[in-house]
Amino acid sequence: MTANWQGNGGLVAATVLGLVLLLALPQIVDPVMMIELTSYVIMAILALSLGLIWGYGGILCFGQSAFFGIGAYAYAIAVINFGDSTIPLLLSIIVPGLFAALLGYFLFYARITDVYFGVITLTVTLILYKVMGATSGSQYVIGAAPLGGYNGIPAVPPLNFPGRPELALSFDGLFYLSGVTLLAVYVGLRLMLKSRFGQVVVAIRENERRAELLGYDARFYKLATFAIGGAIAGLAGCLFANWGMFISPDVFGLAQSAQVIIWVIVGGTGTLLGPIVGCFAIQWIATKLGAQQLLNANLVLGTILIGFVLLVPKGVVPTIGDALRRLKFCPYVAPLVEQRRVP
Amino acid sequence: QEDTIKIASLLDLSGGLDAAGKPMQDAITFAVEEINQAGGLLGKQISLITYDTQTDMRLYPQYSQQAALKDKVSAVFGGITSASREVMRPVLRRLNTLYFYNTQYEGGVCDRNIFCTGITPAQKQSKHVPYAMNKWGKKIYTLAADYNYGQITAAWTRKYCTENGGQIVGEDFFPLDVTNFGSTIQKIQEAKPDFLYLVLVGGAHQSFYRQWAAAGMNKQIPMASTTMTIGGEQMVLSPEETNGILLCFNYFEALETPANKAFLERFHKRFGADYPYVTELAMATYQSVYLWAEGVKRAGTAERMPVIEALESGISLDLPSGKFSIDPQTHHCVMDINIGQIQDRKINILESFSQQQPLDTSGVCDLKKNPDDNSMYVIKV
Amino acid sequence: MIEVKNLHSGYGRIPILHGINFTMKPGEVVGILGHNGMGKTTLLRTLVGQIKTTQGRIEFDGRDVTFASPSERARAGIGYVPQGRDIFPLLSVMENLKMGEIMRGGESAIPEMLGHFPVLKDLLERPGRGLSGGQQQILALARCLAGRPKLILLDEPTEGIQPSIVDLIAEKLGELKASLGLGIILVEQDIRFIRQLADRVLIIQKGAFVAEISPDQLYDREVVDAHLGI
Amino acid sequence: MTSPDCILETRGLEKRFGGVVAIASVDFTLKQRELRCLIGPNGAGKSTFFKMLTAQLKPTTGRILFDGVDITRAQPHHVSRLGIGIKNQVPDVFNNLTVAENISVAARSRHGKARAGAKGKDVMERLGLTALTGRLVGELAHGQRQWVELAMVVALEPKLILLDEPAAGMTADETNKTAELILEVNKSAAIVVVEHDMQFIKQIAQTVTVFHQGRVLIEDTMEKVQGNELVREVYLGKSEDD
Amino acid sequence: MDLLVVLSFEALKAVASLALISVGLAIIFGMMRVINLAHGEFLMLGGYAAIVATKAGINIWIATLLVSPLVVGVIGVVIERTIIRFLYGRPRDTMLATWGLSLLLVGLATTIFGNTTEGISAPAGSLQIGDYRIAAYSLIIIVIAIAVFAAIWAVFRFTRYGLIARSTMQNADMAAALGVNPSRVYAVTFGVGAGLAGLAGGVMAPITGIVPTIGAAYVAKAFITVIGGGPAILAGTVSASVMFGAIDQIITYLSTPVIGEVALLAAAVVLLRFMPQGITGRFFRRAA
Ligand SMILES: Nc1ncnc2c1ncn2[C@@H]1O[C@H](COP(=O)(O)OP(=O)(O)OP(=O)(O)O)[C@@H](O)[C@H]1O
Ligand SMILES: Nc1ncnc2c1ncn2[C@@H]1O[C@H](COP(=O)(O)OP(=O)(O)OP(=O)(O)O)[C@@H](O)[C@H]1O
Ligand SMILES: [Mg+2]
Ligand SMILES: [Mg+2]
Repeated sequence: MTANWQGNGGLVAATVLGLVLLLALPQIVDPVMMIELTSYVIMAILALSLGLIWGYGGILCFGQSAFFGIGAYAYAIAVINFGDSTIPLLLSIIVPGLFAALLGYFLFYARITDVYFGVITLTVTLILYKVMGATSGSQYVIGAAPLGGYNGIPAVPPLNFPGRPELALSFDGLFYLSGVTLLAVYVGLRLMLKSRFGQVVVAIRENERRAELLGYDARFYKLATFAIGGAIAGLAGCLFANWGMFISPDVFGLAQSAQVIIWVIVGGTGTLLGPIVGCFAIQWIATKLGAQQLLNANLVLGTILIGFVLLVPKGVVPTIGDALRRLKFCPYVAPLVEQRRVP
Repeated sequence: QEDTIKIASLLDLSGGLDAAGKPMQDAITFAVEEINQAGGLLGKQISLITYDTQTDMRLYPQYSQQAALKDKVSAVFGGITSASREVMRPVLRRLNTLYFYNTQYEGGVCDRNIFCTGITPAQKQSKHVPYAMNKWGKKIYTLAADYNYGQITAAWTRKYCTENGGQIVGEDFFPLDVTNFGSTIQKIQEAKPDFLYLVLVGGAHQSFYRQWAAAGMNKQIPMASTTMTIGGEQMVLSPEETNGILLCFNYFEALETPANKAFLERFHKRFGADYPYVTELAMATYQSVYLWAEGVKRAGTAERMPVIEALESGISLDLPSGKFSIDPQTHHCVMDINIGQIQDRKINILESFSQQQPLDTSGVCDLKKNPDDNSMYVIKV
Repeated sequence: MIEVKNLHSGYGRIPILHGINFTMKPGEVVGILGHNGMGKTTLLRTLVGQIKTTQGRIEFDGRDVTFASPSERARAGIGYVPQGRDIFPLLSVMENLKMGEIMRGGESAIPEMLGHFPVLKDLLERPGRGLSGGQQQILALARCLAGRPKLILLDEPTEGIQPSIVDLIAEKLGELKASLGLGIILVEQDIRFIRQLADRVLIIQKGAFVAEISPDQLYDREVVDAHLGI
Repeated sequence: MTSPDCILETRGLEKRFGGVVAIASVDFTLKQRELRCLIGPNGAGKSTFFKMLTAQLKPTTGRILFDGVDITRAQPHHVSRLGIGIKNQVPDVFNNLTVAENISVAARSRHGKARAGAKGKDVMERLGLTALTGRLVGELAHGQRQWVELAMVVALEPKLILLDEPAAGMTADETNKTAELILEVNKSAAIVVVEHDMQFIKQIAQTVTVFHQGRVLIEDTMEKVQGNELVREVYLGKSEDD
Repeated sequence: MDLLVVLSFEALKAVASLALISVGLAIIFGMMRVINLAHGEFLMLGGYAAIVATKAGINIWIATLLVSPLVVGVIGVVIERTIIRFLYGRPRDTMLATWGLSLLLVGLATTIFGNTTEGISAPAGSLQIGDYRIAAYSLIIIVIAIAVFAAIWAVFRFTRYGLIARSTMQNADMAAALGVNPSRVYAVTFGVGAGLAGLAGGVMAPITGIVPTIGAAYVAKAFITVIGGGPAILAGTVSASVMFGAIDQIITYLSTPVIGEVALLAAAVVLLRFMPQGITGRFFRRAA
């Protein structure tokens, strides 16, 4: 039964597994791969945020990268001005969270749903892209930070120990920080989804009017989900700015927005593990393809995606989950793989 | 202990910038092959590791790290836009890997770990703008790509225009993906300039030339461009659309020097007689490999610091584009400048200026005095 | 006219029908009665081809249609009025009716249908989704009949319809059966309605027919309890 | 003006869809714990009326008072929290949740975790859904989905329950069961039932309101209504005599 | 005065272009509900078809108006038969598949044509209006857009195929139960949508030039236009094009293309915020 196997056993096991991976990976993987892995981990946090609001909240957001980008820009601009990274880190969560809340208020309370919502979020993202891209003139400066237009902001200072700007985060440190963040977000979201709040969110996705007729203010629940998702995406953006040490309007681009969606679908909507898995898989493939000259990278990736939809329509995680459950051969592994909440 | 010397190229071979990137890749491949055929460097062969950065911002730092940490190359060549350079530069500096940036750009980079072989505004526009004004008149309308390069180039244009008693009657900036220039063409007609000064970049902006010609304006108002031919555009557009455009570069295929003639012969033997055009960026890339190789030879090693010091000792080579030397103070290059004009897909050279200094950058940057400088100066025009 | 032998079907891996057998003569009306969830809708959807037959055989008009597509069956003369009506929501009532006869050549049956069901006359330009539940039900029936099928499958056609129109429908169907030899498979909960129309009644339980009774027995408490009571 | 034992009152309620007048001025009052049957021809406006009461549709003009509160412009969740529960004409459930989850979502809207659990179990037992607890509602037969929706409404414990054709598609004895359920729930809540099944109406009817062309045609006891010529003509038809 | 004429003309051209690049999507997404992220690539293919045909010596008008839609229409049918038909009613999966398709087509085009911008020069010379010169081709675009929309409207409104197509898109199972073969209707309709995208790509090619990646510039705008238009897809697409195209051109003229585009996008947001079902959604009421 659904309620059971989402039980705590699976969650504890997943946490332990995550921690083990986090500690073990740097020992077995070479430094370049570590840097690459770090970027996957960061993007997985972004994927999780969309996994929440789309997979569970049913909110079709085509602009998740907007919050990601706002988080990154907020961090970059603030840290260049402040030096110390503590407040910038908080801002990178709060600013996109607030932005999501405002946008959500503007839209949910006007009862905008479905593709209409999707296209507005996409449009907002494109506006940010255009606007940020048009700030290359020298007059566009916030405090000490020039916005840089299409070129973006280079040389973004890394996170540091609170109050000690000279104790900056190393590459390894960033990996651990990102890993812990990913794990914390994952566990936090699983707990949230088990609560009454989570149940209602899913119910609203299934049938908004019925949920309202049962006394739940769908607008509020959606707004809250959206804001949480926005804040998480912003945090990922901050980590990303740390990882690449730069930030440019590309984060708001169409390609970036679409990628997040692709990760979530490939992994499996309606799960939390799915977005993480999808994100790792696709990014790994894309990097590998970029390093070879034989075939056009787009050609191969496109073929893979199409083949994937036709052969693994539910997404990776639900497919594996179903297979494990059907085989019934390892009752301890199966609960690790979440069941998808959408048929 | 290694039996080859490794270098890496990080260029956009796919995605929006690959029209510029592919000829550069051909050029670096060719340079490496030539050196290897001539016996290599310090008795070793050079091996070239190629990364396709796919016009994707995220791949520049990633591949830079990979080249530095995993491949342990002795130098990285590449990056096309200023944006990509500014992403690669801090990474390579931190990982102690020498970096060659080979695109014409807005000037101002000041970092001992990088050498910039591209032409900068003080070298180019100081000649280009007055030349065009003499030819056509004093009223200029500038159309520029909307990013650092375009903005700063437009600012330099303004400077040289006013210094020569001219007037900017209009200035528009276009993001790289703009393809519709209809309104702009009306605006230009309203402003009635003597000529257009174009800093348009990339494939999308090519449509300007088509729309301009379709409106019949190519017969009315002449054009000068800083970027035309960089991706071989003149081979794609029709002659009517490009005839008469005034250019200014370090290199044109039409250069009459023996070095260039020999180069073109070898190059076409390797890549076929119908190879469209050796672009400015390709030539800068090709020449940068020779500069680096010379540095390695003089240093007797491919290690970073000795090579930098050798290059700073004032290397000067006779290359296809003429005499080409490194300016130790700025790590930019001193080179010949040529004015050319397109006629039926060929470029005729109209005038040459020898050995221009990178005056813009040297105004802000002195690596001899401040070897630890690590900035990208925005030069006050 | 239709002959069903040992029919099995279901949803995915869940089997619902377990060996349905029956035959019908032209002009016959067979009522099907059963509890909620016993497989009545599933049976009709299998007969029209919306659900794949997993085992068994369906013959219609002497032709094997077990694996024919829904559209082939429709063109062979099987009409269907689904539970939930399935009106095309954005097409007007008129267009919905036209769709009913789109695959049939010859003269339009729409005027005749409007004669049978005059309520529709005032609604012709209305989009399908602007009709009330009962209006949609009538439209669904008229649309089906406009195709002049030989056999129609009706899934609870009186659900949500006002009593006077229920009578009207029974009357019209009776006429069509008599005049054209229209065969009807009627899934219905309204016993009065079944009795008015059906020649015989099949009782379905857990995906199989368990008994056949005559319409008159429907008011016999004992018989009904024996088969339907739990 | 509203008397204390009046739970629902509408004044001059009207609803137009473009040119179509679905409800043309309805004044309707309902007493606390009253059981009212609402009948009328197809398209008379019954469902539209229900939808306005639950804020699924906004009235064109007129007012709705529930328990002394004006809910004419309220939001659906607000109306629900005030105590109106509805079963719509077309099954309106959470298709991708299990039966248990559907009912739990309803119960938890009103109660804490523990009470909601108990309440949900109780309702499922009462409505005979226990065997289906783990099934996805989207995969149930039409009638079963009706029961789930009914269960949700009951679990909500509203003060006023609106049932739009609750017996549609149910077998005779299930219809009886529904009637019993209605009578039982009526002990603690007012109920309005829309149905076309006269057998069923007769079983439960106290007062019957007849809608016709968006207006109240007559409001009286079942016998009187059945005897009314106009009602027979527009609604019941001639054969309604057993 | 001349300027005003010239400017309104530019605005009309912008409206017509927007409508043209959106019309294929209006059918594939608006009617069929297939979220086709490869729409831009269909346009791109249309552009290449026109360019290749022209360079092969075919008359430019035949190339843009006939070859482009036919080639892309056929490609569309093939894609529908091999990929899309398995995915109806699964919007997420369609999104993934068409995104993959978009990458695949970009990759394919890059492999075949390389990544340099290709183009053909606009036929038909220029027009003089007072002091101003404009491309006569702009006028032709306007005419083509009007013709295309009129033709589609007539087909869907008055023909048997139109009725069948509309009903199938609304409820394929029911249409099948009435004797329609939905899979053929889907294939044909998808082909028509793709063909129209191809036509637009061909017509726009002389103006914009074509690169394999040009689709990205179109796809978002097309979606915004179609969705902004709302449920009555043709009327909607036209009215949204008028609104967005005019705003874009006017603001661009007054300021810069960036601000023009931002104004277009902002207008879309505001529009959808206050007409949550798009422009034509106003005239339809939600289902009872
Ligand atoms: N899509 C589906 N997936 C899985 N099971 C289903 C699906 N639809 C129906 N079922 C199951 O099939 C069985 C038969 O359903 P069916 O709809 O045929 O019943 P029915 O006799 O028509 O009932 P009703 O009188 O309520 O309409 C039920 O147990 C139902 O739960
Ligand atoms: N969305 C809508 N758009 C236009 N007209 C509508 C809409 N919804 C309902 N109507 C019309 O309003 C009238 C009342 O409809 P309503 O659904 O309330 O009837 P009803 O009494 O519930 O009928 P039934 O017994 O058939 O369910 C009908 O004439 C119907 O056609
Ligand atoms: Mg049924
Ligand atoms: Mg109703």
